[in-house]
This record gives sequence, structure tokens and C-alpha cells, in this order.
Amino acid sequence: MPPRDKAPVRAVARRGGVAPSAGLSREQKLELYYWMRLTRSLEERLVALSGEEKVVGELFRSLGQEADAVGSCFALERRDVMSPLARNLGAMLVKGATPVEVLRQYLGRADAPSRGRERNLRFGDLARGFIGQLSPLGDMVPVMAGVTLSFRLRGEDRVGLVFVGDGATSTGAFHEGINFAAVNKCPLVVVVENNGYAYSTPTSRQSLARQLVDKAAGYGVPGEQADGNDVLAVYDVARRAVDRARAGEGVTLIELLTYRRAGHAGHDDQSYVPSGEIDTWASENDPLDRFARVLSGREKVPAAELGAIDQRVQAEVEQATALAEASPLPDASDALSGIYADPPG
Amino acid sequence: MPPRDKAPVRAVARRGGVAPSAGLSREQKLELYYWMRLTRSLEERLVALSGEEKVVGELFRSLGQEADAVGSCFALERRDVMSPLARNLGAMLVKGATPVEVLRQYLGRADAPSRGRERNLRFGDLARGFIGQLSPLGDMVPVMAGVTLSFRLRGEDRVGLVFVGDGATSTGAFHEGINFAAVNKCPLVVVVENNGYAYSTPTSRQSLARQLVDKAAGYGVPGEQADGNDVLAVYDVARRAVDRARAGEGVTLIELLTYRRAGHAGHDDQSYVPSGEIDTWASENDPLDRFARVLSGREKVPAAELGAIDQRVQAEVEQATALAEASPLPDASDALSGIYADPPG
Amino acid sequence: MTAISYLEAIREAIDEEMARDPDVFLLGADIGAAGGAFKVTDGLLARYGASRVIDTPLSEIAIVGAAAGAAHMGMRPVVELPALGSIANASDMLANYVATARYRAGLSCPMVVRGHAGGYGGGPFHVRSAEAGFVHVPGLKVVYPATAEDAKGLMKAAIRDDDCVLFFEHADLYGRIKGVMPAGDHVVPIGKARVAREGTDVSIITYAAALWKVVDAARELALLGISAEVLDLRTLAPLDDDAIEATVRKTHRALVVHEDTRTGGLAGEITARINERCFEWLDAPVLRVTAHDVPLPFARSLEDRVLPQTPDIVLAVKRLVSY
Amino acid sequence: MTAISYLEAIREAIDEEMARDPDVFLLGADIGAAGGAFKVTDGLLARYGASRVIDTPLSEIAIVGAAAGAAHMGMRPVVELPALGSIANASDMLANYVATARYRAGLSCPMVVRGHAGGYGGGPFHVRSAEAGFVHVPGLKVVYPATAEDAKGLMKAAIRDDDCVLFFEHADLYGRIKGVMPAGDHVVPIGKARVAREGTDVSIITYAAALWKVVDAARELALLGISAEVLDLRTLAPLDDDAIEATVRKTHRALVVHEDTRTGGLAGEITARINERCFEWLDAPVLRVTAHDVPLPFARSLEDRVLPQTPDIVLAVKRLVSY
Ligand SMILES: Cc1ncc(C[n+]2csc(CCOP(=O)(O)OP(=O)(O)O)c2C)c(N)n1
Ligand SMILES: Cc1ncc(C[n+]2csc(CCOP(=O)(O)OP(=O)(O)O)c2C)c(N)n1
Ligand SMILES: [Mg+2]
Ligand SMILES: [Mg+2]
Repeated sequence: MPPRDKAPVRAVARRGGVAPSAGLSREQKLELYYWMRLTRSLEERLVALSGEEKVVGELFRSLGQEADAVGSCFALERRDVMSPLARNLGAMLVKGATPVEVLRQYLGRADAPSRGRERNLRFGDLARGFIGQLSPLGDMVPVMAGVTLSFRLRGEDRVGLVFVGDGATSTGAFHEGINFAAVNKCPLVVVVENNGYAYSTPTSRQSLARQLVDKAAGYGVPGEQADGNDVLAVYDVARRAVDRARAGEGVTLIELLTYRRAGHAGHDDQSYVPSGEIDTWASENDPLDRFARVLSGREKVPAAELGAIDQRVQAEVEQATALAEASPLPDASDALSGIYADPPG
Repeated sequence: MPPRDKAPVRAVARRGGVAPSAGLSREQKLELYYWMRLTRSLEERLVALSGEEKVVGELFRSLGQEADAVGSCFALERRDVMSPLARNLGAMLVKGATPVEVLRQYLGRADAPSRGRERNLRFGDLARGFIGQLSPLGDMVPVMAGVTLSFRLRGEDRVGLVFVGDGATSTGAFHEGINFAAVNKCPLVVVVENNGYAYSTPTSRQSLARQLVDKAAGYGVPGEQADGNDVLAVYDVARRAVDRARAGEGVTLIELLTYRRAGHAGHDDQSYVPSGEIDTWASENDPLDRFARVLSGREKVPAAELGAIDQRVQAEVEQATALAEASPLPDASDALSGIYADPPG
Repeated sequence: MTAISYLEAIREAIDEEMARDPDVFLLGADIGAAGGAFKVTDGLLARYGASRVIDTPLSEIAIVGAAAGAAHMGMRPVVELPALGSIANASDMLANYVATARYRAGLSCPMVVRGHAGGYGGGPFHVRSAEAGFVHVPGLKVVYPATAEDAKGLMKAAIRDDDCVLFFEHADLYGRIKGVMPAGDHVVPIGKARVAREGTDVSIITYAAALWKVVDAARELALLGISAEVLDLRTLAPLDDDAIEATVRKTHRALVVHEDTRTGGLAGEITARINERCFEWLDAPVLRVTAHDVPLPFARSLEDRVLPQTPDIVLAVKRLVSY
Repeated sequence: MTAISYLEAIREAIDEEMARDPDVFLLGADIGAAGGAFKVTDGLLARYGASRVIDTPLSEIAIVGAAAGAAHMGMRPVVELPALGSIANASDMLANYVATARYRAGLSCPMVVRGHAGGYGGGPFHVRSAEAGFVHVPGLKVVYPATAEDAKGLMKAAIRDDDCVLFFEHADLYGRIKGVMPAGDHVVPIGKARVAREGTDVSIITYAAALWKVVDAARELALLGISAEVLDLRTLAPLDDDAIEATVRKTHRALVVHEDTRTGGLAGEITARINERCFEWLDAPVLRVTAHDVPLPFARSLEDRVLPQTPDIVLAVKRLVSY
């Protein structure tokens, strides 16, 4: 049961020759698996820490959406810049965010990247090429239009990728930002992560469009849609868009179809979700299960090898947790500085 | 030479049976002619008054765009509500605005509808079903979504029509407003008046869309395009959209292709316009000339009859000018009241 | 009679007004099935149906603009914005369109825009104080209740008001503050402050959650023999000049306290009004205890440092009385 | 040396900075071929080309957001907004994103957002004063020059500043006010007020076009034997507390004048600061002469009534000195 049954997933990989993922090595595919597993395990640890009341603020889960975040960012180079959503943990990990940073953020520690000034995944690092999101949804689309405009103006061989939720496509910022980027031929990939809901609002109440990718024509940019729970399909569509951006062809709008299984945030009882919907997605369309099947089947990866990755991930999460829990809490003395580059008199 | 040669005008009237305008009587067609002529003559008078430095503030011309404003509003009933742009004088006249009101506004008189508080065509009257625009472009789309939402909620048999410029389609307000109206099945017709420019910005730099009507699919609403300088084609497309809205089928996006011949406003030297472009439109595609030819040709209206209309219009403009010029200037004592319904203590 | 919370008081007010007037309806993202970001509108969809509790796309410009349009036609929309930090998206619609509509075009906008503004632990956006910016806009009214009783009474007044009222709610008060509602049709007039505590030595003028810090400070000060009068403004636009003047003329010393940042916050305006109307009565400068001029950080230790706290208020009053 | 206008001074500053620093570029609707709504950027497209003078779609959110993004990457965008009334569309981007970026995420935003704010005969939108709302936002800087010299010098400082500077221009000053530019690299530091006229009896603190009304008033007052010192703030955020304090301690009387509306306007903040820092020096209350709290009407007779005029200033000073 896809989130919007009137919007069948087009098999984009089949259009136009060989899929980029066909060129991925066995190691690269196992790396994809690693990032997806790390995403899931790290979040599971956060759930546990949240149960122990150690997480400060709300926890946003990407359960069931790991493939779209990981697969699309895998198409980027280190010099490229990406802007994630609250649920794009996997994208940030691929771009170099570390588990201990994530844990320190969620535990609100002094040595977290934002030093306790911001919550959850709201942090970034230009050196590694990711910019943290902020609460007002849609705002990062214009900002990333500007980031990538600078790439074009300076003749740098870099591209940008920005995630937007299905909900955020209804914001003025999204509209103005993608249009601005399109007109200015900015090397920007706009990924609409359609996970079926914006808090309690199903995508069908967010837009009457048959599919959100139909918005592409209104901006005069190519639009592609992919099964967001198929990590290779995601990589393929993202890679093509990244290549186009790198070649000076401007913006692509990608819609990735996935499903938000764990609700909006901790407090959300999801009573508005039709019964059975979540279970069906969990049992029939889990991106990790699906990819594990592909790996053990088509790619003939022995179970033990996948198991070893799982164990490595577990160990990394363990180690990061220990570090983060030992981290100090922010000190009040840090609260008042750093608003301006040059503090005014 | 249409404003965007990659966007050929689809002959919408030919799609799907008989055009609504086929049902217009000879009198109704002459009425269309009357409104277009009145628009033009009234503006010509304003140009003259402006030359005499009697107009306060800038003059916005609709020269060459009279058909789209008049034709689309002719599809409305008196109980319907319309929101015009600075260049939609014809639309306001059809909805009941009078020449003397318009003149008093432009001359900044005390008995102008806005009593000197606002400029030019920024006035309205709910009783006659038009709401004046305001400076921030795009804002009237959400407002008209709300006006028409009230029609639906109260079960009233009324529809709304809102004009947006090609430039204003780039605003967040336009995007959020039309999407909101679509999702809520508001009985609203959104008319994009594509006159080729937003101040100095050609439509091709406003959007990469092949045609602005391509935005419709992104909102899941029907989109239609028409030759905005063919008043009957405009009426047809507007009438179909109005009928759909009245039948509970929600929003339609209409793109009317026309051309802004007299520049943005008085101060605009249009040096950015390719040479010859304006002349070509004036000589080959003047909406009044075109309609006069249709009337004298196909409709066999004698020249004298059209001439009589022209004379009637001239007399009305004359009379209105005399009245407006005799109107008093605003009195400072009116400046400070009427901000709240119930002035706070 | 049982006490209900600040949150329940707001819901009760909306509920009563919806029952009373069929033109009242609710507009906002996730207010229906989900009952709103903080469950303020919980249960109202079930009671009034989807044509009076309208879930919208995630579009603050459109929500506020559409409310204005419906209001022009005589309806009385009550808009929820998810966090009034996001009200910034609707600034143009509120300040340029709604606020000027009556003056400029004779269009009335009987509408309420509500949502949580203050709160703790939300970080730089969720709890950004936005009230001062809107108090500066002629044509808007702004209320910000501190008690459950006022939350109810002001909401009812706001819904009945023929102009646009911004109704700020403080997330930390939602569950923490309770009150017993007066019987009957409990309407608190817009534009009237309330003396929350009588006193003679100093006037502390405040609003919203800061009131409770001020009340704590006043108790502490009483132990030190300092009698503080506490004025809860309740309405921020229009300000109740008479009440401000009355308390300052009584005590000759004034402190203004708010959780909004200092520069350009409402305390400046209030200081100017006191100075204009009561200069000769003042025995000391008007002091301000406010948030520091920084974005509000998320971690509690940082946030506590940025926001004004009870000891800061006590200290400022001591300075004032010993001036 | 010949005098150039306020408008030409702004253009000259932008031109010099573009020539000096290849990272400086311009962004805005109609700034290229058309040279901007008031021709401030006229000729710069021809000189620097379309990759440094970028015409954009009609999208204030995107223009300001994109400027921030490019600024993060080390460029120095100078944004023109058509009328700073429309800056309201970018409120969220400025107040929530840009202002917090450094504090929250270590991202710098070396950018200028400029456009005409004040002006006469524009009606409720074109000349809506927006400065006070932004002065209230920690993380932004705000300048508003009154003279051609300051227009140039502050623009150069703004472009070189490593934070976001909102540069307000007054349309009526564009052509009316002229000045001879100091030779060389004329940079006026942000955060420093200027004594526009020395005096001893009263301090008139003001900014932007109101300065010229104040200067006229000071001349009239001189004829009456009243010596007014005039302080032109120039920068509104951060305010020059030292300069304000110095003039008030000198004259013991202060009047604040601005064309922005009264409630929540900057005069309240300045009054509070004077009251906090100079209470003992004050011989009279700080008075305010401001626009009335209404949207600005279009017709000149109405507008003149709403805005503060020279006689209002003279009258207020007379009240102050006879207090
Ligand atoms: C402009 C704005 N409006 C409202 C909110 C409140 N809000 C936070 S998350 C959310 C839902 C977002 O849905 P979507 O964009 O689909 O992302 P998802 O949560 O599904 O990843 C809402 C409404 C916000 N953060 N910003
Ligand atoms: C939000 C906003 N931004 C900028 C402006 C300044 N402005 C006034 S008219 C105009 C051009 C509008 O073009 P378009 O929408 O195509 O309408 P047209 O003038 O062609 O009828 C601009 C940029 C404005 N009024 N509102
Ligand atoms: Mg979603
Ligand atoms: Mg146009």
C-alpha cells in the first residue's frame, strides 16, 4: 500500500539506459547497507535513551525512511553541500556526521556541535558539506539556492542537495526557493521526501496534485519519482540529478515515496493513521529488509558478512553512547556570546 | 510575436464542444466592446490628466490588455467577488466601479472610495463584488481563497475570481493561496495575466516553465490557457472555469496571454524591451481593433453603431472628469480615525 | 467547581463561542484529527465537524490570508499557528494586509490568530517572542494571558472582537496554571490590565509567564518587608495606560518584566509611557528585567541564563527601593 | 569637488565595493536592466555584468534566503528589496534564519539588505517603517542614514561587515539631499551616532528623514534663543549608548523624533535607555514626536497630518525647556 495509491511509482531506473547503481561496486553496496543499519541502530539507541529520559526534547524517527536519505546522499561528493530534515539522520551520517555528535545533540551536551543551543539534528558543518535545518520548514530551499548559486558564480564544481517534506512543499519558501534556483540555473537537487504525512496531515490533504513530482513542470525543471524504500533506485535517481547539476543543467525535482512509520515525534499517538497501514509498510516494505534481501540474493553476500556489519554498527553506537553520556552539560556562561562576528560595543 | 514564443496559444475554445461565447447575444457582445472602449478611453483621459500633473502618484496602464480583464469578469455574476490588479481597470468597470470613482482615486480626492488613503485602483466594494488589491503582490490569492471558502462553508452560490500577474506567480503568497484553495475546493478562478513582463523582468526570467499554466498540475487543478487579446476566447475560458467553480469542482488556473504595451508605470522608459516588440503588438494584436473587426465582420455590426458606443463612452468620461475635478481634496481631519471598529480607549 | 488548566480554559472558550455563533470556525494545520500541536483544539472536530474545524496545508501565509478573506465576508475564523515563531511567515499578511484593511479599504477582519509563543526548552524558534513586533503595528490587537481565567475570558473577547486579535499562549502555562472559571458568560475585556497583587512600595508591570516569576519575587520581597504591587497587562495592544499610571502614581517606582528580549521589547514602550505620564511621580528610574538580547538557546541551563528569573526581579526591586 | 545626491552616494559605495571585492554581488528584482525601482543600481549591470548584478524573480523570501546561502559560502551579497514594506515577506528568513545563524549554527551571513523604507506620497505599504521590528531582533544590524555622506560611508561599512546589515533608505532623500564625499576610502563605522548640531539646552535624538525636520526646528528654536543639540543616530542597531548618554548629560533634556509610528517605535527604547542611564541628569521627561499610530495614508494632506512635522518638534522642545 503506497502512501498515495493514485501515484504509482514509476520505474525511473528503467528509463534511459543503464542505472547508475549498476556501476556501484560490491563494497559500495555494502557501504549503503552500513549507513542504513547505522541510521536504524543509532535511532534505536536514541529511543532507549529517550525511555530513560536522557534525551532532551523530542525524538524524530526516520524508521522506514533510511533508504531515501542514505541513497540520495550517496550520490554526492564530499565537496558537495546537503541540507537535511529532522528525519534525515542517514543523510547526515553519509555526509560525515558522527554518531557521537548526534547523541550529544540529543542529550543536549556542551560538546555537541550546537553546544546546547539547538536541538536534535539541527547542526551542520560546512567543511563536511552539510548545513543543519531549522524549525521553519521550507526555508532551507532558498538558502540552498544561494549556496549553489555561489558554486555557479565562482565556477566551482560542486552541487547542492536539499530535502523537503511533503508538508513543506506547501510553504512559500519552497516555491520561491526552487523557482529562484531554477531560473538561476543553480546546481541544486531538490528531494521531496514524501512520507505520506506532515504531522497528522496526509499528503492528499496537502496537495491535490496526482503526485508531488507534477510540480516540476511548473518550475520548468526535470522531475523524477522513485521508490524511496529501494535504496538503489533512490541512488539512481539522485545520481542522475546530481550529474545534471554538475553538468550545468540546473535544478531537478525528485519525489521519493516512502512512509513515516514511527509518527511525527515521540508524543504522536498516530490515532489519525488508518489501522493496518503502518503494519503493512513494516512487514512488506521495510527498506533495510528489502536491501538485505537484495544483497543476500542477487549480490550473494553471505549472512555472516551482513551480520558483521550489524555488529560493527552496534559497537560504534555503543562506543558513541559511552562518550556522549560522559559529556558535560552546557555551562550557562556560554549562553550570551557569539551573536555577531564582531560584538558591537 | 507572442510574449513567449515557446508557449503557443492553445485554441481552448475548440476543445470540448461549443464555446460559451457562442451563446452571447449581440447586445452582450456590444457590451463587451463598450467595457473595453470605456477602459481605454478612461485611461487615455488619465494620461491626459497626468500630463497636466493632476494625477497624484503613478498611473498604471492596461493598454493592450483590456480584453483579458473585461472578458474574464464578464463571466461573473454580480454576487460573485473579484480581486483585480493595478492594471485591471476593465475588470473593475465590469464589476460596477464607476469612471468617476476611478478618476477621484487617481486625482486623490476626498470623495474617492478610499478617501485619499490609498492610491489608484486600490479600492473595492463588497456590495458590488470587488476587493481592491494592495501593494504586496500575491497577497490577494490567499485572501480570495478565504472569501470563496466562506461561500462554500455557507453554501452560497457564489464564486470568486482573482487576478495575478506573471511576476506575482513567483510569490509565496500565490503558491500557498492557490494550493490552499485547491485542497479546500474553494470556488475560485485564478487568472494569471501573463503580459510578458513584471516591471523589467520578462516572463522567461520569472519562470522556466514552458508556460505558466503548467503550474496547474502541481496544484492538481485544471489549467487552461487562452489568447488574452481575444475577448471572446477569454470569456469562454473564464466562463468554463466559473461554471466549474459554481458546480463545486473547485479551483481552475487560467493563463491569459497578453502584452503590456505602455510599460510598468509612468516613469518606465521600457529601454529593456526589444525594439519593435511593442509596435508589433500594437499594430497586429490590439484587442479593441481585433474585436471591432470581429463585430463589423462576422457579427455585421454597422460602423455607426460602434461609433455611437465610442461617443457614449466619450461623453461618460467627460462627465466623470468634470465631477472628479470638482471634488474636494481630502481633509487632514480624516487622517487619524477608522483603524479599529471600536476605537480602543 | 473544579479548576481547569490554562489550556483547557482556551479550549472551553473556543468551544463556547463555536456553540454560540455559527460563524466561528477554526483554521490551521493539524488542528482537527490531531487536535493541534498542543491539543488545544482536541475534541472540537468531533463536536463541530470538518466544515468548522478545518485542517489546512502547511501554509501560514495562506491560513492567515484566507482567515482575513472569510472574515471580510462576516465569518469569525480562529486560526492556530503551530508556534508563533512561524507567525513571521505571516508578517506581511498581518502587518500589511490585515492591519490596514479597515483603514485603507473599509474591510473588517474579525479574526483571531492564536498559538503558543513562549515556552521553555524549545530552542531559538519555538519560543521566539513575537509580541513586540505586532504591538508596533497599528490596526492589530494583541493579548497574552497569564492565568487560566484570563485565557478563557480574553479568548471569548477576542473571538467577539470586530478586529484581528493576536492571541499569544505560553506553552509552559498550558498545563501548569489552573483556575476556577467564573460562572456564566465569562468575557474579559480587551485593553484592561489587572492588579494581580496589591502593594505600596514598587509597581512591577508584566505579562504572560513572567507574571508567575514576578509573583514569586513579590512573595520573597514581602518577607523582606517590601510591598510590591503587580500589574498583569493581559492586553499588550492597546495598552491600559490608566492602569499603568494608577499603579505608578501609587508606588512611585516601576519595574517592567518580560521574557521577550530587551532591545525593542515592550518594556521600552512602557517605560516611555510612564515617563511621559508620571515623570513627576517617579522616585527612581523605571527599570527593566528582560531576556538578554540573544536568540533563545535550547538547553535548559543556557535558557535559564538568557531568560529573566525570580532572583533578577528581586534584585532589581531592591535597587529600586534603595534608590 | 562636486556634491552628489544621497542616491548617488549609495550607488558610489556599492560600485567602489564591487570594484574592490569580487565577492560582492547584487541580487534583486529589476536591479539590472531597469537599474532598480529608484535607479540606485543604474549602470552597474553594464559595468559588472549579469553574474554580479543578478535580476531575480519577484520572490523576497528566496532573494533573502539565497543571499544568506551565498553569504555562508563567503560571498557578500547586497540585496535590493523593492520597497522595504515588502521586507515583511522576508521577516521569517531574516528574524528566524539569518539573525540566528551564527549563534545557533556558526554560520556567518555577511550580507546587506537594502531598499527604500521611508518616503512621501507612497501610501500604506511603500513607506511603512519597518526598522523597529528588526532592531528588536538580536543578530541583525540596522542602519538608516540621513545624509549623503553617511549613506555612502555606512553602505561601505555594511558591505564589509561580517553580519547581516539592514540598510534603510528614505526615498524622499534620494534626490533632495546632497553632499560632498570625503576623499579616499570613506567608511562610516556602524554603531556610531553623529552630533549633527551642537547645542546646550535640549537634545533632539533622531534619524533618517526626520533629521532634516529636526534641523529646521533647531534653526527656528535658535531664533527663539533655545539651543538644541541634534544627534543623528545613523545606526539603529546597535544603538550608540555612549553618544545618547553624552548629549543627555550635557543638556538634561531629551526629545526623540522619528517618522515611524509611536507605539513600539524606537523612541520607546531610547527613552528607556536614557531613563536607565541618565535618570538623575533629567530635568524633564523624555518626550517623543513620532507618526501617529495609523497606517500611512496616501494623500499628502493626510500624510502630513500623520507624520511628525517641524512645528510639532518646535512645540515639544518648548514644552521641554519650560518644564
Ligand atoms: C513553516 C512551519 N510551519 C509549521 C511547522 C510545524 N511543523 C513542524 S514539523 C511539521 C510537519 C512536517 O511535515 P513534512 O514536511 O511532511 O516532514 P516530515 O515530518 O514528514 O518529515 C510541522 C507542521 C514548522 N516547523 N514550520
Ligand atoms: C511582494 C512584492 N514584491 C515587489 C513588488 C514591487 N512591484 C510592484 S509591481 C511589480 C511588477 C509586477 O509584475 P506582474 O505581477 O507581472 O504584474 P504586471 O505589472 O505585469 O501587471 C513589482 C515587482 C510588490 N508590489 N510586491
Ligand atoms: Mg512528511
Ligand atoms: Mg506582468
